[in-house]
Parts: sequence; C-alpha cells; structure tokens
Amino acid sequence: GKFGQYGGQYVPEALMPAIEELTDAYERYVLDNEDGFMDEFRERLRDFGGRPTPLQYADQLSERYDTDVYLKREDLLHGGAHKLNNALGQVLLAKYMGKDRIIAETGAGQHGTATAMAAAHLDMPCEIYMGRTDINRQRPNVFRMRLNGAEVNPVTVGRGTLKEAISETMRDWATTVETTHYVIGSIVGPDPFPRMVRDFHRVISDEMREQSLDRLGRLPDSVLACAGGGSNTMGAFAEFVDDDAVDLVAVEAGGSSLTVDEDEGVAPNSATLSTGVEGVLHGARTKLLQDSDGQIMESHSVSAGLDYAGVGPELAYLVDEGRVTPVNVGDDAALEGFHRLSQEEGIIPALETAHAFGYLHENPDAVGDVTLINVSGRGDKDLETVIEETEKRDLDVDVEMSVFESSGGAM
Amino acid sequence: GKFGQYGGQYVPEALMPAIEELTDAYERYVLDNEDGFMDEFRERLRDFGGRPTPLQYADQLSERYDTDVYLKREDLLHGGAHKLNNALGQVLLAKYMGKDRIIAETGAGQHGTATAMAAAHLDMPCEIYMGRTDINRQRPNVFRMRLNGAEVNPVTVGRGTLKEAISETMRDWATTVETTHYVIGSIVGPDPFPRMVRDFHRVISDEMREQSLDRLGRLPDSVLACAGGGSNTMGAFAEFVDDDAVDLVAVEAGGSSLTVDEDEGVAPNSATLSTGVEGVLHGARTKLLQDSDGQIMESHSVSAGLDYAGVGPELAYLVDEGRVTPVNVGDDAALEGFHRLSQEEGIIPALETAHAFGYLHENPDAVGDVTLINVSGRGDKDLETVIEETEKRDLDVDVEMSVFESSGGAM
Amino acid sequence: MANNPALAAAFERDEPAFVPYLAAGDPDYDASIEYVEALARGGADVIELGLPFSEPIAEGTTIQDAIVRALDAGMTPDRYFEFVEDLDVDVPLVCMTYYNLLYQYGDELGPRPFVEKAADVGLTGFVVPDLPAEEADPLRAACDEFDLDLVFIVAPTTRGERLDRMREQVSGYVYVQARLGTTGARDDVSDQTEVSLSRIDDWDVPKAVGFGIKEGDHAARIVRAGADGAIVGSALVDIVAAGEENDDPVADVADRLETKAHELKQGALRGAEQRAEASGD
Amino acid sequence: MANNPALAAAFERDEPAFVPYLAAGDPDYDASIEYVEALARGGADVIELGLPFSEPIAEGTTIQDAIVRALDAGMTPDRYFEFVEDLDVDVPLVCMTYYNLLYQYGDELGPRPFVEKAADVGLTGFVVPDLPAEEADPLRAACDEFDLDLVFIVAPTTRGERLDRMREQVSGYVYVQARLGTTGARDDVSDQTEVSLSRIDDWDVPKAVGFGIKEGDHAARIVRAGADGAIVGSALVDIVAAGEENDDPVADVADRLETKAHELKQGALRGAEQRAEASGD
Repeated sequence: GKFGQYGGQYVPEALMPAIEELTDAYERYVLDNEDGFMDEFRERLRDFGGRPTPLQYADQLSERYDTDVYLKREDLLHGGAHKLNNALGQVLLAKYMGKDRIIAETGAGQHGTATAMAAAHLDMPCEIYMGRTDINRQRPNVFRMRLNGAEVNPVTVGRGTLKEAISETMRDWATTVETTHYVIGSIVGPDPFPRMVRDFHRVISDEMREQSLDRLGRLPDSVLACAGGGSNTMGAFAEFVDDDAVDLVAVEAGGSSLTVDEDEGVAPNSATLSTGVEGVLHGARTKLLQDSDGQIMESHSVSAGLDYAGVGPELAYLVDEGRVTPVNVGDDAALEGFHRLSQEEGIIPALETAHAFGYLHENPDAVGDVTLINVSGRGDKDLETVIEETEKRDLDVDVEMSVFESSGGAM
Repeated sequence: GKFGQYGGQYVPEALMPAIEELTDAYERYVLDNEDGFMDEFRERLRDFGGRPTPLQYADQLSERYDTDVYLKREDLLHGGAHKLNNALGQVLLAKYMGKDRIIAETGAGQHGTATAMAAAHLDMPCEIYMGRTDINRQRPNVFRMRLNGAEVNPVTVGRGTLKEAISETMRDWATTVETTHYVIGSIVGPDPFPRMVRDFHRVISDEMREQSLDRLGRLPDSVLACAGGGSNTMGAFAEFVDDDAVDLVAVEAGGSSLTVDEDEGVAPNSATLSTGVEGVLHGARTKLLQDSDGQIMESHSVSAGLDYAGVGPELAYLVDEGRVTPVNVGDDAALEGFHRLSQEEGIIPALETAHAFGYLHENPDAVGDVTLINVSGRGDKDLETVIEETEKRDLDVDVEMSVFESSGGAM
Repeated sequence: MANNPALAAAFERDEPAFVPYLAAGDPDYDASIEYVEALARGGADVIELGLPFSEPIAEGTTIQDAIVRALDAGMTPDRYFEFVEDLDVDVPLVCMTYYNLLYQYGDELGPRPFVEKAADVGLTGFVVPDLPAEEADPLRAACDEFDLDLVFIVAPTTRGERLDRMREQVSGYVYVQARLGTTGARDDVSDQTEVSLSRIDDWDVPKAVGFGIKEGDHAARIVRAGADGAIVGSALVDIVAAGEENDDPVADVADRLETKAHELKQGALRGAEQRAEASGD
Repeated sequence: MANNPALAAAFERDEPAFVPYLAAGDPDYDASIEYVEALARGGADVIELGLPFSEPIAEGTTIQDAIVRALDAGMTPDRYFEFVEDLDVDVPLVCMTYYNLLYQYGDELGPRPFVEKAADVGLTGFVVPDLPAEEADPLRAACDEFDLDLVFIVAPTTRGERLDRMREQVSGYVYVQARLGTTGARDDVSDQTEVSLSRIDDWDVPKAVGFGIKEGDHAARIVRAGADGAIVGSALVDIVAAGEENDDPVADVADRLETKAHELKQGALRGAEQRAEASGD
C-alpha cells in the first residue's frame, strides 16, 4: 500500500482495525470481484450514473489552438462531476461489508452531494461533515445533500473548511468504526483509500483510452486534468501510466501567487505537487503545503474543490518519478478558461476543471497533436463565485450581467 | 401539418415565408437526412449531449409500489434536461439553412439555457427573450445563458412570464426573419414546429423502446411523462404511439385547484389537456386555458416549466383520440414526489418531472407491471422554490433545513 | 373585389383614403368613443378599430400597451359590439383583432357567430393579423355570407404563390406592410413600399399601406409611391398614451387626435397631387 | 521494557501513576509553565506535554481548542523545547504530538533530529496518536538511539496480530484507550477497561489507562480494574479553558489544577488500596 516512500497508514490505533477490514474488503470485492461486486458497481455506474461519458471533439478550441482537443465529459455524470464514481463505489462496498452507516467530509460540497446521492440510491443512512464557512458559501450543495436525506454536520473549529471537516470525520469514525464506513472523497487518506478511490475512478481513463483508440486509432499525445486532492487526475491518468508516450499533466491551482506567508500560515495557492514538501497528513505520507515547522498551511484557490493542502500520495510519487508533470495555473487564468469554455463550447465547467483550460490556453504548443482534457465537473455550483470574482478583475474573456440591473423593455 | 383539427399556421403574414422555408428545410434535412444532417445531429447529441441516457431500475420505488418502475434519465443530458435534444437540433438546422442568428423564448430558463449552450457549441450568435419576472426568479439560469455568450432580453409587458416572452420573440422574428431562426422550445407554435420539435425529442422514446426490449424483452405497460407544452411528453411517447398496449399518461400540473377565476383571468393550474378548450394561440390551433371570450388565462403551477396556457396540438389530438390519457397532479403532490425521489432514489428531479412521481404515488395500481417514467430534468434549478414551497406546507414527505440556522459544533 | 358597399365606397372616391387605427376602449370606454369620433372629424375615410386580445403577437410595444389599457378597463367582445353601436361616425369601421376571439365568440366554435354579430352592429370587415390565407376559409365563408370584407396583409417577404393565394382571399382592401417587423411608428418609411406595391399592381382591390407612417409627409410619400390609402396606428395611439400619462382632459386629447388626423389626411392628399403631377395626369 | 530510566522509575514505585496531560503553551507560554508545574505539585508521576499540531485528528473538541489557543499564542517546536527547559518540575515529561512535526524538524526529513533534540532537553518519550506500529520503525530507531521511550495506544478495537506488532514496538508504558472515540472527558468510564487490560495482561510494560477519566472516582475505578496508571487530559484542559474564558488570575487557575491533580492522584491511590483489599494482598 505504498507508492515509493509515499502513502502508508498514519491513523489513530482505534481506526487501524477498520483500515485492515477495509483493505481486506477492497482486495476481495474490488480487486477480485468477489460476489460480483464490480459487476454490480459497473451496472449501477451505467444506469444510475450515466456511464460511459462521451469523449467530445472540441470544435472551437481545436481551431483556436490548432491542435485536436477532446473533452472527457465527466460533467455529465449524475450529480455533475466525476465524484460519483468513487462515492457510489464506496457506499456499495460499505453495503457489501455489512456497514449500516456512511459518513463523509466535504469541502465545496461536491463529494458530499455525490455521497448523499449514492447513499440515498443504496438506502444507507448518511452524515456529511462540512465546515461552517463552507456551509454558508455553498448553500445549494447543502440543500442537495439535505434533500437526498443526508444529515449535514457543521464543523466550527478552525477556519471551518475542508481540512477541518476531514479531521472531524476521522474523529467520528474513531468512535463509530464498527458500524460505519468513512467515504473519503479523494485519493488521499490512509491506505487502501488512495488505491481504492483511484480504482473507482479508473473507469474515466479506461473509457478515454478505449474511446481514443476507437475514434482516432491512436493514443493521445497528452492528457490534462486539474489536481486538488487528485481523484479526477488519477482517474484520468491511471490507464495511461504505462503508455510512456502519453504526457500526463496535472494542473494545480496557482491561486493568486506561489509565494507563501509563513507568519500567517497561508499559502495563496494549492500547488502542492509543484511546491509542497513531503510530510504526513490525514493518514498518509505525501507532499504537503506546510511551514518549516510542519504545521499545515491554509491553502487558497478561487476554486473551492482544489483548495486542499495535501495531494494523493500516488500523484506525489508519479511526479517524483517524472511520469506526471505538475504545472499550475493562477486564479485569473482559470477564470478566463471558465469563460472561454462556456462561451466557445457551450460547456460551463467547474472552476476546478477550468484550470486545465487555463493551462491549455497558456501552453497550446506543449500538448502535442492530440490532447484529452478531463472535464471533471460542471460549473453550476460556481456561478455566484465566478460572477463575483470576474467583476473584481480585468480579464481577457469577460461577461457582464447588467441584465439584472436594466429595467428597460426589450424592443 | 395538422393533427386532426389541431395545429396549422396562425402567424402574421410576414412570418409565413420563413415558416415555408423552415418546412422545406425540415422535410429535407430532418425527414430525408439531406447532407447527412441527422447523422451529424445524432453524433453531436451523443458526444456533446451525452446520449444515450440510461433507463434505470428504481429499486426503492419499485419496492414501495410493488411494480417495476424504470426511470428514463433525461436529467443526465447536457444542461440537465431533455431540452437540449430540440435546441441542438434546431440550432444545427439553422446552420444548415444558412441563418446567422438564433432567437428563443424561455420561461423558467431551461429552454433558454439549452439554446444558449447549443448556440455556443455551434458558434451561432444567440438572443433569448425572457420575462422580467422570470429573470428575477431564475437568476442562475440567466447567469448560465450569459456565460454561454447569449444576450438575454428582458420582456416587461404583462406579467413578464413565458407567454409574453413567446409573443415578444415572435415580434423579433417578424422583423429579422430573413437572417434569423426562432428556436421554439416546445411542440407548440405553427407547423412545422410541433412536428419538428417532436422529431428532435423522438430519440427519447426511441431509446426507451429499445432499452425496454433489450432489458426486459418486452414493452412497458405504461409510459408516464409530465406535460406542460409537451415536448418531453411527446418525446417519451412518439415511438410508442403505435404500440396500442402501452398506456401513455400525460401528467399535467393541477396547481392549487382546477377551478378557474374568470374575473381575474387566472387558472390556478396548467391542466390544459384536462380542462382546456380548443382555440388559437401562438401560431396553432390547440387546447387552451382561456376565458369564455377567448382571452388567454394566466396559468399557474409551482413548477415554472409547466406554467403555460397552451399545449402541443399533437397531444391535444392524441387525447381526443383516446390514445393519450391526461391526468393531473396538484402542487402538494408534486412537491412530495420531488422529496420522495430525492430521498429514496438519490435523484433530485425537476419540479416538472416530479408531477409524474406524484401521479405514480397516488395511482400505483394504474400503471401496470412495468412502467417507464421520463425523468425530464434535474432539480438543481428548483432548490430555492422547493424549500420555500415546502416550508409553507404540511407535506407527508418533508425535509428541514435548520443546518443553516444552527451554530453549534458537530460533536 | 369587395363584399361591403360602404367599405368599397370609401376607396372609390377620387382621393387617397386615410385609414387610422385605435384600440377600442383605450384608455377607457367613454374616452375611446370621443377619440374615435375625433378621427372621423379629422378626415378618416375608414377606421380600423382594434378589439383587444391578450396575446397580440403582431403588435409593437405602442399598440400592445394600448391593448393592455383597454383590457384593464374592461373591454370584451360584447362591449366592443356595444362600442361600435355607440359610435356616432359616418365612416366604415373595420374590426382588427386576433383569430381566437373570432373563433370563441357565441355558442359554437368557429368565426360565424362573431361575423354575424359584426354585420349586425354595422362593421364592414376584418383584419386578422394571425390568420394567413391558408387558414382563412371559414372566416372567408362567413364574411361572404354576411357581406363583410376580409383584408389581408401583404408583407415585404410575401412572394410568388403566397401572393396568388392571398389574392384569391382578399376583399375590401389589401394592407401593404411597408417594412418588416411589428406595428410601430418610425421616422423612416421604407423605400420598399414602391417595390411591394409593384408586386400587386394588377390586384383589383385598393392598396392601403401601413407600418411606420407617422407624419403627413410620410403619408404623402407612400401615396406618391402608388398607395390608395395610408394606414396609421401607432402615431395616433402615442397621442392617447401621452394624454393618459399626463392625465390630460379627454377633450384636449381628442383635439390633438383630430389635428393629427387632419395632418395625415392632408399629407395623403398632397401625395396624390404630387403623383398626378409626376405622371402628368 | 523501557529505554528511559526516569520514565521507568515513575512506574516502578509501589503505587499507581497519575499521568496528566496539558498542551504546552495553552493559553500562553508563561501561564502554561505555571499550570504544568501545578500538576507536578498536585502529584503527577509523569506528564504528557502536548506539542500542538494544526490538524489534531485524534483529539476531541476540548483538546483541539487548547491546541488552537497554544498555536495562536505562538507555540512552535523550538519554543516547545525551550518550554521543557524552562519547566521546574521533577517528573518525567513525555511529548505528545503528531508525526508530521517530528518528521519535519531539523535539516533532514525524518524523526531523528527531533528525537535528538528531545533527549537533549530532557524529554523521556513520545506518544504519537497518528503513528501506528506499522509506520513506527524510524521513530523507534531514533528513540533507541537516544534512550527515549515510544508509547503506543491500545484501542478497544485492537486485537490479535495488531497487539503482537505493538508489543514489539512499545516501551515506557502502554496507553490503554478506555473507549472508542477521541479524547474527551466523559462521566462514564467504560467497563471495557478491564477487558482491554486483560488482553495485554502479560506485556512487560506498565499499563496506563486514558480517555474519559474526569474525577478521582474514575481514576480509582480504572486502577481497581488493574491499571498501573491513570491518564487525564480533557478534565484538566477544561480548567485551563474556563480560566481563560473568565479571565481568572493565573495563580487561581494553577491552584485549581493542583487541587484537581491531587484529587485524581488520591483517587488512583484509593483504587490501588481497593484492588489490594479485593485480591486479599
């Protein structure tokens, strides 16, 4: 369960038996398809989730950048993001394991809503931990979780965001571990989570690879995916890792700057793969945004879903190995990417996803003749943020919303 | 271009040439696949839209009602509703016709967002007419249209809702008809719109029929779909019309009451098929909610997308023929249907769609052994409305949102 | 071709006809009676009297607003017929409305009961903007039965076969739409008028041109271009709207309407003279 | 088994050990010095001195809040070592913290520099709640090198092979977690204690029980159940938190801590007597 020196199981002893039980279940059900687990998983992903998702040729972007750009449409998955692959897999696994309660953490609310949906679908009681700050700024996602029947537990400690919510969910799990499964939302946490979450998301690159071969008769020159914790990233990369000729580019949130304020404990970015230092957080050894003492930094990105101080240990390993190239894109370029995809292709992407398009725009010559971009989620959740953040800036691509102010007639 | 006595072309003379041009294009491109139009349409529906959409077995509802319930997941289509089938078809057709501008009306904003997406995808300038009242209560959809690069033109006349927006769009078209195509959003309007919009949505029942035969080895006993203008309805029914053994049930919005206030010109429902009288509106002869003088009523439904005083002429005809059964479901039952599907199946449906589940709940014995329900759209757009309307009522299924008020910690 | 002698007579005089439009009941019943009568005094040869429909898809904002005012003040088809009977004018009245109101009137669906009643109160014909020639057979039959005329609108986009179909159906006069779009006063009157008129040169009905005529000079110009009549709506409705907005006395507004009507009628006459000079008659 | 003689000595006396916990630097450096010294005066045999980490995943809200206070007041690993040096106490101190702080300290990654420094300032061992036996080899090696002990936590869920692995790694004492969950004072002390103790009966390290011990009677009960020591954290941190909230003088809070420590120590002693009586010693 390690990726080079990364990974491992750095958790309180009380959780270790659950981790061992989970490892056993992962190996039997996921790796060995015991009791037809993977068959049921794939069937539900198809019928409930809407898989396979298309690989779409992007007419306008291809013309603009003079390279063939294909979009992997994970935004079309039920719930609006790739997150369901993992949530559905883990809730189903919990059911196979005989657990009768689900808990999960959520930051922007995407993993929480996916988990709540999966839990409702599979008739499992579900509680979601979410920072108080995040609850207040992500109301629609809180509504969705509640509508799906999940309890939402506010976490008030610290800044009240994702990393506090993860810690809090681990605390719940330490108390209830015998009956409860903790659905971690990314390829982070103690082994077997990083492997298991990757395997549930592997279907993304599995389809991409097959669609690429079917459609183009060849593999792409590069695959681009945004990277926060890294679940959509590893999902999009997993099946290409052995294809050495395919460049794998992880686009991190450069935020407002790559420099760090040690005194305040704030990194105005979440470029963990590019700038992070090896350490231990939330159960795994991986690259982290931390100060020189080892205290974890408050990360920042305009995109809440990338806003995490850690990253999946497998990605940290693949970066060290030179297999994955970490790059980063700032808030402004991400917002421009958001507007460009919305206006030119008719797809409103998640702000997370938009980072990948920001990179493409800045480096159109670096992606080869054929590039596949993982559109990890849709941007409906980001509308208010985007409008607010766009108004603050002087962007190359822009849109004004004066229709609300105007009161004149149409003719 | 008529359905019995329904249909026809009741439009200003200035538009008639455009209608004739469109009829010609419809026959050549859509019916005869000239220049491979339908091939391109289907390919784009697949890659951009995400077709086919799944037919999903509903575990919980099937158990509850002791009948096999299958969900046609149009909510997974790009944009979150079936609307894209038609919008993409018409924008593509406009392109084949050499038009260089798209206009459309929208009520709740679903058709407007679908059209804006399709227009961005196909690189066509696009303007959407939307009532001032609707603009203010459907802000997220307005944002989405603007983000996709569409102009949104507020319509201030009258109550500022859908029917005024349709009239206004027709006025624009009367001025710009030579260069502009009007993308009507439902199976309404002058011929060939009702036929053409149905044919773009026909893919829904085409897939349903095939999925039903593949999966079950048989046709369903009944197909349920909500009906406002009727586009998702006819889309879900079209391929089953000749299968006499399949019951086709159109579920209309019963609103708060089926009785009508003649003095105020208000029908507190949109049950046009159940209670409407034949007349002429927006280019077609069909059933209408109107007073005894022939003035059009203000319809009402908790679901903005069903809130229309007319209905597609083909549905009016099929109801008169006894082929389609019109039923209606009030606001309360629709809200309960919304909560039930959200909590039990992990699918948050559009409020329009929820009416079909309200009907199923009230008449579980009427749908036979196998029933297919068209989940015409997702409910993200309806969150605020549902919460507001739920708080006002004492429903059987409910959910409370106190997480926002509470300020205590999680432990 | 004409069914109704009174309407025919209005175009048979040796001068261009001035055809004003107002919505009946705008802004209220009594004022509207005064305003329509003022148009007659100002020189109207035919009056297009609008019966307000809740969804006037062919109208621009000016007339749309007038319709809303009239509906809010309680105008209905039955009140409209009373209105026609109450009017003290000596010019033929043409009913301008939408098909659904004709279709719903009376005990049976279809236009016949409405047409019968219209004939009864002395209306002379119809303009129905949402009823193209293709759908007009039932209304045509009823009009023929009761000696009323059915006017059609020829648009700049109307060509070929459509013209033939309309020519078969039209009676009383043909309404030539001067430009694309909905009704509404504009400063320019399109050069399209001459072209449009040339397409229907050989029709045996008078040609009245409308859309965008706002001043006497506009009327002169379209008559010089060959029109037999000038139809003016929005420019007059604007006067009613302004009066309503400023709470002006009804009599003052009526005076303004009469003056405007006079200006337009004189413009039309001037146009006829210019045409005669130009053609050397 | 023990590396550190001072820590070993604390458990070798013929009485149960009282092992209190406080977060170093809570609510600030100077007050915290007073508070820790008060615990020693109150009868502490060993003190678990927390080095605050920003993500304390094993702590309940009480200690979590203490950690936030200490961090806000500027506690860092270097200040922590100063703190240890500044303390005037005569009981062995065990550092309780999270692995990342050990891992990052000094010029090279890995726990060795931290352990070296810890030995230098006189710490006697470590409790690292997020470091299970499986991942502990590097820290174990450094501890052995510098004669410090490495305490592990045995949870109610720890069984079979996991116990064996831990038994190989543990030194100084074993921290027996009395119930599932995170740290935090509770009114009940689980009956699980006896069961848990029986599982590690034959281990050759002292068994200290923690989680939920709040009063002298709780301490008595767990000692009666066979514990060699009673670990108390949240009940003491609560006193610090209350003092901070009410702005009480540091000396008053220190007095309360000393009193509470005394109560707990006496409870432990009472438990030992009761156990002796029950076994007929």
